[in-house]
Amino acid sequence: TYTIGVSNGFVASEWRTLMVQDLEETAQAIEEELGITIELVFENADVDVQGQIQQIQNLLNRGVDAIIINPNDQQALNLALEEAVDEGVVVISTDQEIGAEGVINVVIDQTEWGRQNARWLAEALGGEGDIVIIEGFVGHPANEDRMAGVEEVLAEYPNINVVARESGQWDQATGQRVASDMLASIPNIDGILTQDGMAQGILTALNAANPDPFPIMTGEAYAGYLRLWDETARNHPGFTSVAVVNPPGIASSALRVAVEILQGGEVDESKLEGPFGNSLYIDIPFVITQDDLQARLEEFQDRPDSYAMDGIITQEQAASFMR
Amino acid sequence: MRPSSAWLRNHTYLVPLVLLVVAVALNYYFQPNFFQPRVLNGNLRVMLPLMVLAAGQALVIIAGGIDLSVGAMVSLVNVLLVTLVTRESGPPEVLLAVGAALLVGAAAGAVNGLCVAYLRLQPIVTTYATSFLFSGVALAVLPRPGGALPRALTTFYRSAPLGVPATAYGIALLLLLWVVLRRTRFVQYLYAVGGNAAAARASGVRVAFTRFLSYVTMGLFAALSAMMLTLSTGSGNSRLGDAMTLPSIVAVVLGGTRLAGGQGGVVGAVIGVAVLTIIRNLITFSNVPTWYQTLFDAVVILLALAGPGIVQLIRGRRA
Amino acid sequence: MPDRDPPASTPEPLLSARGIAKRYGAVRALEEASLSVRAGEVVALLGANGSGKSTLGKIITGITRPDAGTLTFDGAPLHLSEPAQARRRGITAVYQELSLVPDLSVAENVWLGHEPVRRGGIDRRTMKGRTAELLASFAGVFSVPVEPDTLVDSLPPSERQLVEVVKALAWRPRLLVLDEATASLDARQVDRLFELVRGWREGGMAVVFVSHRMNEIFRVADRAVVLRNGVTVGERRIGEVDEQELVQLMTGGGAVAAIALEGHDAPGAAAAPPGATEAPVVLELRRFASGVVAPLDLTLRQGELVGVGGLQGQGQSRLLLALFGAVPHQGEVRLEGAPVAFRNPRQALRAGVAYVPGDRNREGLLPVRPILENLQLPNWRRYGTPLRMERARRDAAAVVADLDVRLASLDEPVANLSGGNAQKVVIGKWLSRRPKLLLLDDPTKGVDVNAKAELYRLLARLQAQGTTILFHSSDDAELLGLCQRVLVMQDGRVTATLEGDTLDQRHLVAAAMGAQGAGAA
Amino acid sequence: MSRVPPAAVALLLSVALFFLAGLVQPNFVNAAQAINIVRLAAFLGIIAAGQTLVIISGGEGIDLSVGAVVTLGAILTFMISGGSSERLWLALLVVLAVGAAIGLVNGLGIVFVRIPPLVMTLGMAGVVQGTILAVTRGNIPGGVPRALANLVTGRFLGVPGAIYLWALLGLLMWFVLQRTRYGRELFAVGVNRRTAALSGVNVSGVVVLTYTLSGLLAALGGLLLLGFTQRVFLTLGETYLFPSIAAVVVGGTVLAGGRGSYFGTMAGALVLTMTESLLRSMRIGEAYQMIVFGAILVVLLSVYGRQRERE
Ligand SMILES: Nc1ncnc2c1ncn2[C@@H]1O[C@H](COP(=O)(O)OP(=O)(O)OP(=O)(O)O)[C@@H](O)[C@H]1O
Ligand SMILES: Nc1ncnc2c1ncn2[C@@H]1O[C@H](COP(=O)(O)OP(=O)(O)OP(=O)(O)O)[C@@H](O)[C@H]1O
Ligand SMILES: [Mg+2]
Ligand SMILES: [Mg+2]
Repeated sequence: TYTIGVSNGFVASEWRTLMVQDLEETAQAIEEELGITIELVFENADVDVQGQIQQIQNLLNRGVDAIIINPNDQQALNLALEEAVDEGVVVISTDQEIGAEGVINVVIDQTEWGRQNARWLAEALGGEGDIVIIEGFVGHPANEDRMAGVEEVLAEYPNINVVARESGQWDQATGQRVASDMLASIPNIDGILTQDGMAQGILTALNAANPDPFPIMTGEAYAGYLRLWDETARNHPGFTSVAVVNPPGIASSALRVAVEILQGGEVDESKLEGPFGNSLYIDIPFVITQDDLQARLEEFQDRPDSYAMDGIITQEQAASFMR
Repeated sequence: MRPSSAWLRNHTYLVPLVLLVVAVALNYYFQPNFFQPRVLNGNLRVMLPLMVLAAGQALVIIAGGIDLSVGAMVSLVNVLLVTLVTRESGPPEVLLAVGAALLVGAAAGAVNGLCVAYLRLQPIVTTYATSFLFSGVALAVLPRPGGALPRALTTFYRSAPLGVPATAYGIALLLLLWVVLRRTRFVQYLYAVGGNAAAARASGVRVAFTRFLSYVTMGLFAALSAMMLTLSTGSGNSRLGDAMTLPSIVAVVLGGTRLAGGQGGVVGAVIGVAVLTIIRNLITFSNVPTWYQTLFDAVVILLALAGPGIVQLIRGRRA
Repeated sequence: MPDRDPPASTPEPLLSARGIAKRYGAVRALEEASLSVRAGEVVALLGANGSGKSTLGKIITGITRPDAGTLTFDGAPLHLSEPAQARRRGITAVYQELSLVPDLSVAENVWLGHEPVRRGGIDRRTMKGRTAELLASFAGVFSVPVEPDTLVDSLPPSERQLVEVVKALAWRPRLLVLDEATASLDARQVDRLFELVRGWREGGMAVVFVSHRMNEIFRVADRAVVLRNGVTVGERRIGEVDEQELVQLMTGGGAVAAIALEGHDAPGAAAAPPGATEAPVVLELRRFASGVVAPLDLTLRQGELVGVGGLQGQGQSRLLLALFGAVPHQGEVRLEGAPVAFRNPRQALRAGVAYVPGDRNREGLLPVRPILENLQLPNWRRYGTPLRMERARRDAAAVVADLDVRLASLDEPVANLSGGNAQKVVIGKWLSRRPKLLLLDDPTKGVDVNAKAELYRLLARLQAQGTTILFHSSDDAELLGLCQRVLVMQDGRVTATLEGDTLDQRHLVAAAMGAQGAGAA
Repeated sequence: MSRVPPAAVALLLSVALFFLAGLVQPNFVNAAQAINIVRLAAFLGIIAAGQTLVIISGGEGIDLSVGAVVTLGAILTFMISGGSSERLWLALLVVLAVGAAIGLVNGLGIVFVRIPPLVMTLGMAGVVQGTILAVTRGNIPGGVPRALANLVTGRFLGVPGAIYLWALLGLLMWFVLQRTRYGRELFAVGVNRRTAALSGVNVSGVVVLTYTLSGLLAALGGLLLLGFTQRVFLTLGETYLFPSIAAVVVGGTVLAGGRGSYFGTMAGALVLTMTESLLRSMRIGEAYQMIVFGAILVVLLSVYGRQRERE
């Protein structure tokens, strides 16, 4: 039997709640698949960095075998996590790559995520046009990684002009306000490049403003967005979008990797990538385009709007990361 | 009833102290290893930065103000520290950085003080406004999280010289500092200004200057808090301290300081932080279900805040 | 004609203020005020409400900066930008609670701004010791024990006033301004204060004394300076002037009705309907008690004006508050025969009881709100929803005209009114309700002679209309002049009821001081 | 002191700011943007309505639970109506009741248990947030009734419904503050509670009612906001919390209580929204936007947010 601690320092988002639910379900699945018992211990609260350090310490003091953490900060938790590693606890960071020694990251490649979005937009626009960018938290590593990918791609398309770039704080309401402002003060926007966490607000603003020409935009893989996209495309035949999945199940993938390691697996060094050389990149599960929109809509028709498209690796895939 | 003698008034932390004892007892019950040095050290490490910050907040609140920019100030000093110091820095650079940190903290506090004391702007909204100022500067100084401190420093923060956690010395120093400060005219005037500013002025107290100084002192405490926090995390982030603002105020109130000013103290604020921290331990060790943790946290804090009032209400009924 | 020249053949004054002017927006608080005080002299500063006495006092003590004029102190020009500077020069003042911090102890208040320091910190031991010494000069006249460690917040008004005095003394002043420092003191406390003042005068201290009580002026002052509308209009030696003349100076020769009180033929007394004992009973108390107020029985008849006297802080205010339902009480209350038990002022109000608090600024006014709102606060219920503002305004205007409140507009904040006019507003809000029972808690405190006279006339009119009045005053002359019956309280008990023959100064003082049987009914 | 009411100053300021923006950013000044800004300000203004009452009530009055209650209002509408316009009435009823109940608890805690408003309402925000999380687990089924979306975003004479609703609320608030007994007593309570009590005002009742109204108005704000965002999420209302306080103060309502108006708050919401939009259109970096916003806010406050020394 393994006791596995989960430290989540931010709860007020649908994505995080799905992440937690996935973990609960995955733990049961693993129990059934492998015939072992897993006791999950959750530390789930909105906390500052010190609060998350406290979460880590409390998990240690409860004697967990492994810690899955979605860190609030890229570096601030390193000392606390290294202490855990020193005590022989398996520590896996998910959703966010960190450089703490002995910690393994199980994440998707955010730079690649940004590239995919930007490439889609550039190509859909035929390589030219005025676009605006509404990004996430400026200074947040995930945002910075994504934007690095975006810039890399846009550099290849000299005829695409970025006429405005603003932060929507990864908040639907803020994104909606920012987009409303832009649409009212900037004429002739051809495309909007944005990220998950805001796209639905932005598309709502777009529908409300109803500009001419009606721009296309990158979106997010949430059920609510797909529905709005579908509706918008019906009213504005030129409208199209893309949804690159950022799976909340990434933490469950991390859980599977943790179980492999606890069962004696050793991570295959050659599979490690990333800025700190300690990341296992999980493939982006899928990308939704206009072509398969209808199929996906049907697939998720019972899900509430807040449902995020997901993907969790199998235990075999987790095992394939081991030596 | 309000205490009728000065002694009770000077010991407003007695009620929170009871709260702390109860909290510690509960924590020990759920977490038998609570008093192990390693566990205790870990807890104190988490508490210290907020304790320092709440101590400063207490001074401002006693003087009749409030500061919503403390978190942003901590962030600002934090990014400053990690830009001035690298993993390889020696003592001279570190000292320089400490000096610069105190200076910037005091300067940020002075901005607040100028606005509130001399321009007579309303503290809550003014410090909310300056928090944008400080956050913006912090973001400009360090656009991406990063930086590191010399290992020796972070190790020291986690060490336990003579078997007592380094942070325990820190808390002792903080309380000692308060004992010294409490004897000064400055702190005496904080109480007078917070209690009745017109009266203080008529008595020859320089009210605006006292208020101004209270914010400058807050800035210095924010800088100290940022130093502790940076020692704890070993890195910089332009939003690192943001989430500490509201807890610093809650801790002060939990510690028996009146938000209207003129009453309270630093001891209570320090106790308030300890109580807040222990409540989170309780959530872990009493196995509150995942989905109820936020609710539990809020309800317990609210009950702790309501405790004295409810006791009074019941006593008042009977009388 | 005002004579501005100081009496000849005098030594150099310690302080002299010449041509002082001060405006607050459109209000001219002071236009051309002059005042000089010599060491060892007590100068009374007289004037109607709003004539600028307090403003002049504040300028002398550095709280307010004048717009024009010169100050000299000790022969040298004096420029003050902060109270602290005045204090360092030896100029201090006693205000009505203006300078006390409720959450600090007596000792901390007394030494605020100049705490004794030892080794970088406040020397609390010395502070307390010296406070105790200073308090000793008032030993025996405190109604509750006052120790250096007592929180000021827990003290009744008169004790706070004494602490103010002690606080001023701690500065060892050379010039002391007493601005209505006696207003909340009882006779015994005033006596002690005057003893002390005489002592200080011997010691060479200069004193500026502001009071609206004429008898006090004659008891303690050497000289009187009179202000009218911000202008110094006269200066008299006390030995060479009578009350009539001073009042004439203050009012510019206008109404002098107020001093008619002395002769027991005040309007109130005169209007007393003969045979009032036959009038129906309005209020009946049986074993009524509340806090310090010991159980008492009392019967009030319609149209009666009954006084409540005694030393300050003997439970008079508490008695009135309890009758108004603002504090809990025990015992039986019957209003017009029906048993009532008010648990809050609202219930009392609805039953026809009204209350005028003693501390106008803290309990009677909404300073920043318009006069209209102050007058109508208890009455909005009558104007429906939506409020019929035109009617409310008309009614308020009627009250204002009735009481002769001097104001620019009903929409002006009540804070702009002078003390006397503000007091009229406090009473005025009850007028339109025609209360059955009116409770008054020292309503003439800090009110000038004219305003007092108007208040007395108002009370008489209410009486004539059938309102029963229970009237607490710290001014003995007022009680004796107005009331047919006076209850004297000591230590929460009614120790005497003065009526008919016993209703005189001698009996009142004796009863207040606790001489039993001085006129018990 | 000038006699110009703060509300007018703030309003003039926002108009001036708007045209000033034209100098910096020519395509910022057009009818579409003007309407857009008023519409964005409408939601802040609506959410700040209850806050205005609470701040006028004095006694350090402040309501930090409005953010959470706004979120709750939107979520309840979303879940109860399930996207059906017929059930919108039911949702409205429940939302108002729940909002009022939360405000009532705030009021009772503040008045009878004597918890300072700042911490009472902060704690309540946590309780509401925690309850939402515990009950929904982030999984919020439902929908936005078309009627609601039309009401808020639909245009009449080119002006979105939200603006009409806001104007209506403005009139209602004026009526409550100036033409009802409650409004008059609220100001009295804000200035001096003892005077008010001794003049027969039910002080506890007024204060409790004020917090109740604040909860109710915040919940209503959440319902209307849903018509705009057309989506619910757990942080929906949070971003409006501190701006709602700033709008009240910038509009000339004094935090010490007893003075202020809702027109002021409306103007304050306009100024704040305008400033934010303007900064955005100037395209300076995030960091500098924050710095400039903070500085402008300080300047705005010093125009008329100054407090007089306690007399
Ligand atoms: N701070 C102020 N702001 C505006 N007006 C003021 C201020 N202080 C005093 N005044 C006005 O100045 C005038 C003089 O006031 P002052 O207090 O000096 O009168 P006073 O003689 O002390 O009256 P009282 O007998 O009522 O105490 C009054 O009309 C008063 O309303
Ligand atoms: N800041 C101010 N603004 C406007 N008017 C003021 C101000 N300060 C004082 N006043 C007015 O000046 C007058 C005199 O003030 P003062 O403090 O002497 O009160 P007062 O009338 O003597 O009352 P009391 O003696 O009963 O306390 C009052 O009418 C008061 O309202
Ligand atoms: Mg005066
Ligand atoms: Mg007076």
